[in-house]
Amino acid sequence: MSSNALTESGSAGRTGDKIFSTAAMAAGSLILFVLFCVAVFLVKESIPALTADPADLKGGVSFFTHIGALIVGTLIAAAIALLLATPVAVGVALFISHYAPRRLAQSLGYVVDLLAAIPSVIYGAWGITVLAPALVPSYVWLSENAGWIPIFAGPASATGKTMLTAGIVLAVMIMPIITSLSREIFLQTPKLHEEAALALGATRWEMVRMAVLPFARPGIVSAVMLGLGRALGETMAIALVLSSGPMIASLIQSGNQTIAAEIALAFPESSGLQTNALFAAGLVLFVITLAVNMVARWIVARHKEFSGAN
Amino acid sequence: MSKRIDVTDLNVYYGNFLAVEGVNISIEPKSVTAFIGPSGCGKSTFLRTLNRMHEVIPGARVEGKVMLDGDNLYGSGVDPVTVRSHIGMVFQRPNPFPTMSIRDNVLAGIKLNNKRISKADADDLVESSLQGANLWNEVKDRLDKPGSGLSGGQQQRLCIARTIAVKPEVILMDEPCSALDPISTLAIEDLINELKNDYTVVIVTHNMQQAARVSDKTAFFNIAGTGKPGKLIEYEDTAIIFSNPSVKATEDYVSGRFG
Amino acid sequence: MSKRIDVTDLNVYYGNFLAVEGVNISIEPKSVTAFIGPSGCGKSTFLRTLNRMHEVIPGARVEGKVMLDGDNLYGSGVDPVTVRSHIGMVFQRPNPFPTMSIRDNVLAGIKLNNKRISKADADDLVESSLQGANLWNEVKDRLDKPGSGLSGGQQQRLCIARTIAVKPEVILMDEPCSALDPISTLAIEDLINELKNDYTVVIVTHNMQQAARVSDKTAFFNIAGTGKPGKLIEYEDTAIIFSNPSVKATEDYVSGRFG
Amino acid sequence: MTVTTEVRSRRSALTRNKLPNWAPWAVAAGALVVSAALLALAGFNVWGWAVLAAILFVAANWAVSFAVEGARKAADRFATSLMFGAFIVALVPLVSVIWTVLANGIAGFSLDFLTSDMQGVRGRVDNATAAGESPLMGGIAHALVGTFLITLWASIISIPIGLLTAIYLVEYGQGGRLSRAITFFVDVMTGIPSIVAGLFAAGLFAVIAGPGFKAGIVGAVALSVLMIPVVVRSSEEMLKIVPNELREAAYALGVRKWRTIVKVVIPTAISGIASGVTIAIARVIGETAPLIVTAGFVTRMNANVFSDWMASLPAFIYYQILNPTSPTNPEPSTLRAWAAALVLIVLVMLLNLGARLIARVFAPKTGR
Amino acid sequence: GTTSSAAGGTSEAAVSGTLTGTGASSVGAAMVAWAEEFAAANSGAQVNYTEEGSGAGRTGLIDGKVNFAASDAYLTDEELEASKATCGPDGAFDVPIYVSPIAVAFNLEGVESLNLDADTIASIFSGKITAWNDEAIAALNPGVTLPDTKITVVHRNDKSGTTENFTDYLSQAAPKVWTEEKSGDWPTAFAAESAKGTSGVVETVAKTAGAITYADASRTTGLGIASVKVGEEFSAPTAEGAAKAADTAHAVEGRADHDIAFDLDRTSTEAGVYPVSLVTFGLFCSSYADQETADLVKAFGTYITSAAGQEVAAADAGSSPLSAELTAQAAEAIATISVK
Ligand SMILES: Nc1ncnc2c1ncn2[C@@H]1O[C@H](COP(=O)(O)OP(=O)(O)OP(=O)(O)O)[C@@H](O)[C@H]1O
Ligand SMILES: Nc1ncnc2c1ncn2[C@@H]1O[C@H](COP(=O)(O)OP(=O)(O)OP(=O)(O)O)[C@@H](O)[C@H]1O
Ligand SMILES: [Mg+2]
Ligand SMILES: [Mg+2]
Ligand SMILES: O=P([O-])([O-])[O-]
Repeated sequence: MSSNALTESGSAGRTGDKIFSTAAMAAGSLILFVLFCVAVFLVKESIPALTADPADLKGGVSFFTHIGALIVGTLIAAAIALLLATPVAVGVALFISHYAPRRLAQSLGYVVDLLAAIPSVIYGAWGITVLAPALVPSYVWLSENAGWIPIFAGPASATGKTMLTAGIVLAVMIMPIITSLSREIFLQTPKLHEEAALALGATRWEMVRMAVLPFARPGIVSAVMLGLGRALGETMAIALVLSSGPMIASLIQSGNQTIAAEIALAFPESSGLQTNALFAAGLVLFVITLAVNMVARWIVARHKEFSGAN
Repeated sequence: MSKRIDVTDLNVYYGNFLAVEGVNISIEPKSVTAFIGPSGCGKSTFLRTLNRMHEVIPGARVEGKVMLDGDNLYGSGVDPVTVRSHIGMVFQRPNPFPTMSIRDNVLAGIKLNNKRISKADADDLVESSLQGANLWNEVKDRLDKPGSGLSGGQQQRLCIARTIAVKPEVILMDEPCSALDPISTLAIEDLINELKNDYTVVIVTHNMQQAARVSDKTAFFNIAGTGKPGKLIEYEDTAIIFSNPSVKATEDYVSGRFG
Repeated sequence: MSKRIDVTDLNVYYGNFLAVEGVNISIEPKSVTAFIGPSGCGKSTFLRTLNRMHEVIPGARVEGKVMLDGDNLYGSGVDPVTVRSHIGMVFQRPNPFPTMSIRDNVLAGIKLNNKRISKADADDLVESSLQGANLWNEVKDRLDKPGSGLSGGQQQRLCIARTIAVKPEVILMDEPCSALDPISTLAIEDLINELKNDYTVVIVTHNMQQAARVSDKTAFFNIAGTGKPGKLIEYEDTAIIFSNPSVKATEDYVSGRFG
Repeated sequence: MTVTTEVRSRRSALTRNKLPNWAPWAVAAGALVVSAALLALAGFNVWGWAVLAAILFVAANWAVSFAVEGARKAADRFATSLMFGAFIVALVPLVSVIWTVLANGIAGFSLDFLTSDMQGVRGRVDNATAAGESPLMGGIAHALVGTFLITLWASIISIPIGLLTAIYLVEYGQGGRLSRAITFFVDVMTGIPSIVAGLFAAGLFAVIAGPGFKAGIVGAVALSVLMIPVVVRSSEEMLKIVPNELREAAYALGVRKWRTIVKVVIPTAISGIASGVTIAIARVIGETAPLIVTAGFVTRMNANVFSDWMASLPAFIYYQILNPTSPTNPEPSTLRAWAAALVLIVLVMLLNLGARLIARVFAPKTGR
Repeated sequence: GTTSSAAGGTSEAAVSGTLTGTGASSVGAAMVAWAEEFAAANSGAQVNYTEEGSGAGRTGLIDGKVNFAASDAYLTDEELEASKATCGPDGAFDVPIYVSPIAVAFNLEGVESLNLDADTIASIFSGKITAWNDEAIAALNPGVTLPDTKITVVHRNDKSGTTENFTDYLSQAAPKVWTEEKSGDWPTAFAAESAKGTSGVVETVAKTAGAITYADASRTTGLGIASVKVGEEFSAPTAEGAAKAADTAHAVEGRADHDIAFDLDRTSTEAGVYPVSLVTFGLFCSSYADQETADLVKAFGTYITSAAGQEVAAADAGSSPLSAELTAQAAEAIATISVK
């Protein structure tokens, strides 16, 4: 059965498919390759710092001691950003897709997307000139009334340039990313399923919970992961807004620092081993992102059988 | 539990397109009413106005009155959610929730009102509903599997089970048996007969034998031509519609090759 | 144009679940074959293996042979696209393309493959295909409107028109008439009768009268119980299946209340 | 033929447990008054008032509805308030940022500003401006062209790669090892700090084109590293939710897989893909650090991305704020920075609009 | 732009080509003016400079990525050694191109200037003095009414040449109080409020009552400025004071003749010296691969260190012109640039 009517006519038209699938696979592989290159680049640049004598490094402590505080700072900033942005972003996306008057919804989506258009330098500048001063009274209030909670311990910063402020700025920056993707997915929820829920006598909110959210769940996770990536990797806004310093539990005092901001702040004036140490910090961030994503993927994968569309 | 429905001068629109015009009809409680008519004449559209599902479609709207035991469904201040929890619906295309297991699909409606239903009660309800929809035997071993891995007919029966599980006062069914084999169809028809003891049932069907078998009254809808609105042509006891209809169009339709 | 299909020892799986087991069947060219059987017995599943649509589902696979005029569909080097352009299919659930107008939906098979066709030819093809599916009159004034604004039955007929527009050699239809009213059903049955002059037609149907009316041969599938695979029980001339089947199960099924 | 029932005057069973339509308004008014009164005791301030009133409203609305309409309806109202609340919360920073940019930048905006570059603009020029001796000099033509070209090239690189990868993941990968690896590492890629992307691109081109090679294209490559994961992720999600039955419908017509993807799957998902691409572009168009190390920074126009240094809007904004042209009189620089930010925002706005238009042309049609 | 006949200083014919440089941000504004003037005088010549930071500048020159660099710190011995690969056997060398005083600037209502000595400044910046009406401050400022406002120290959060010079001053002039070594990073032990870049700290101080910082004097307009005790007198941050500090600096030992690397004398007691100053060095290779580049570098280097170039920087960027002596030394050093 080397050739028959079915194989003969097939071969010609197949090239299109071949080319396309090869291109698609090549594109995917290219990404892997680029990422591999980035990883090699980072490893190569960071080895001298990882193996260096602590005396030659910043503060005279080994790289790993130094990076610990930065890891904590990075995670705090990202956590604040995600905790603040995710509910609001999903809420906004739902508002636009299922709550706002139909005619308005398009323009509203547009308005929120605008937030994505603002360069991080401007977010930084806005953070210092508008947001931070505006938050000072609240921080004072928090330190006076909730100071027993470690994260609100006083004395509150006089400039307002604290981790909480930086986290809020980050939240504003990642919100449009999460909103935009979630909104598009919410809009694609099969009408059949929405109607099925409504016909059972579900209220709008129950319909959202029954049909829309389960359908969109993997998409929301992806959107949040995108936002998380941005939050982990953002440099300029944090560099400008955060009055950085040593690790501290209070979010309303100056202090803490993130890896990405540390790289951006120290890189220009660094040379030699110091530069290597910064690349090593970049590598650590890479690993953190890897770990965080692994956890998220794992959570999503657990529910695969019941995945949305098909 | 069962309620009567009175429709007065109902016009149904999709945007500017008048899909169904001037319907007046009274549906008795504890009865089965069948809607028949050619494809596209507005049976589904009209059926959906009876529990305010029509307005879910963008641009869709309704003029006229639909009274449920004397209360206008379209009265100001009426919450469509309340309406729909009184009047359940099975759709023409099966639509189980793909993210829920078969069991959860059946319980979807119940859990809305009764979050803390005991496991035993829930199990009973799942079983009885699936029995009612003649699906129990086929799925009893895989209640925790997603509903989307079922065959077309199984999905449809799952949707029926889901609807009867909430025990609405009126049940609307849009071609519930079109995807079903004769055995399931028989089961569903038995179910309808049973339901009629307590509920008001309205079904849309293309199968005239089915209409003749299960319904007490039959409404024939027709459409004059493309782009024209569908109209209710005749509404009578089923026996009369199939034996001695007063309108010529009805007679032509029911005496077609497929009686 | 028409081709014969010979199936040998076909097992069909969804992942590890054996859905259909050991089917042997020969389908004659220029004939209409009907598949009947209870819901969930694997009719749709088996039908989809005849044009390699089954493998589109992740994890789904097939063992055995399906020969189209002596060429194994599942032979190595066979391009499923070629198979599908020889063997067209209409699905159980209507699925018009939402991004396309009614006209483009009909022409989808041609346009999506970038075949060149003159405007006049295209117009003719659209009209003849829609005529064939008995939809022309209802949509001729709105050919440029999206296909999703049609009623359930209209959508199904649109899908039929789309399939016959590409003139495949074999046409598989999965319950093509389940959503249709008697008039459209009649038209589709007429169409099937016509198609049979040139093509091989296989239909799945729940309507035994329909099977009796349109098919030359009938295959009865059954399932022993839940979780068990579906099997081909009996395959014979339609007249024999409905009058004098050799297997008891067949007789029970076809002599059910719905003959 | 039918009997119409007489209209009875009793209250409809369907509206029995329902709050009248004016109820939320009454609750809102009450919340405003009560919170004003509460704040009057502790010292009045408008923000506090708004926040307190909003919280009171949401709570009271829920409570009233719970009492009259029951838990479900109350939950629905509560959710609705939260959705509206979320939107308003999102609007606050937006309005504030836009207002800040407008208030600070509008004065610096003029046609000249758009059409001239920064050649000849130096400390003494700004000193003269600050002293009121001359109007604001200099402009962003060079930076605008730079940003446009670099972003364009970044898009030319990222969109096909990103989209093809998403297609691979959804249509071809089928959970294989490669596709799982890609999915995973694309996520990791989203966390690469922009400066690292810049240094990587610079390092890459140092190997290809010799040390110190800076040009627009190097910047475009750096931005692509940041942009690709956003394109992949958003497109992937949008492709995933295209119903399989559409693919099957096309396959059954004997349509090749790639044509199915191009002509059925992508058009169905186009609106989401366009949104994703817009967000991806917006994500990188404001990047500063990676561009400085890859494309350099200049004060004059350069429209060739393949050679010579190139300015960009964010770098322009950054330097004008952080290193004013005249250290002694930073005001003109600040003004230029905010005006440039305004232009950048408008640019992305137009882009967004364009993407939406494209999406609308292809998007699924609804209605008759 | 305006042209200056002196641009391109040397007697040679006009040069052409593109020169690339990178490094310290302190010279950013001056560099814009220099590039303008240089291009105007030499049609066909142009200078590209990015403010990527001193470290990036030194690395860039060593790696051969740029033709020249600017750095707030001169090349270390290791860097000199490393530079030989790209810059020829004599390696790279340092030439002062930009001098500016670092002002101690504060925001205190009604107070425009204060007198402070090194110990007091160190105590303030290390957090030992926390209020403006502290005795130590009051003692140095008889007749000034000091409020009891809390002092908010604002330092740089980025690694910076300004910080390095400032901490160098504190560790040398007030070793008892300032126990940390000099460093481009603000010592963690004394962490307070921080902000990015000179604009960042200046902006933060301007917005915060009672705040104090250190910044290039050209950027502190509008803030209160401290005069620093030198010997028995108080010096304000002036151009002359900074230039004088550069003149009285100690040359780094063991460097080639043409390498004008020096350390400022932070403990100078000479009247008129302002020891809290910052010097930015231009870094050049001693030999370049081709004649055109060598000519270009020479011409540009000579120009920026010339009296005319220094005047331009003073007018446009508010820096302190180099003294005639340093200018002459610089010209000599740059003249040694050769082709490989
Ligand atoms: N979403 C919609 N938007 C616009 N028009 C619609 C929509 N749904 C249906 N229509 C049109 O309204 C008319 C009535 O449709 P309907 O679905 O009620 O028909 P039907 O009687 O249920 O037909 P079938 O038996 O085929 O299901 C048809 O002309 C149809 O094209
Ligand atoms: N995608 C799927 N994944 C797993 N199992 C499936 C899938 N689709 C169908 N099945 C199972 O395969 C069996 C045969 O299903 P199939 O759809 O072929 O039945 P059918 O005979 O067409 O029934 P109907 O008449 O109800 O359409 C059923 O048990 C069904 O649950
Ligand atoms: Mg219908
Ligand atoms: Mg089937
Ligand atoms: O000139 P700086 O290094 O202090 O920014």
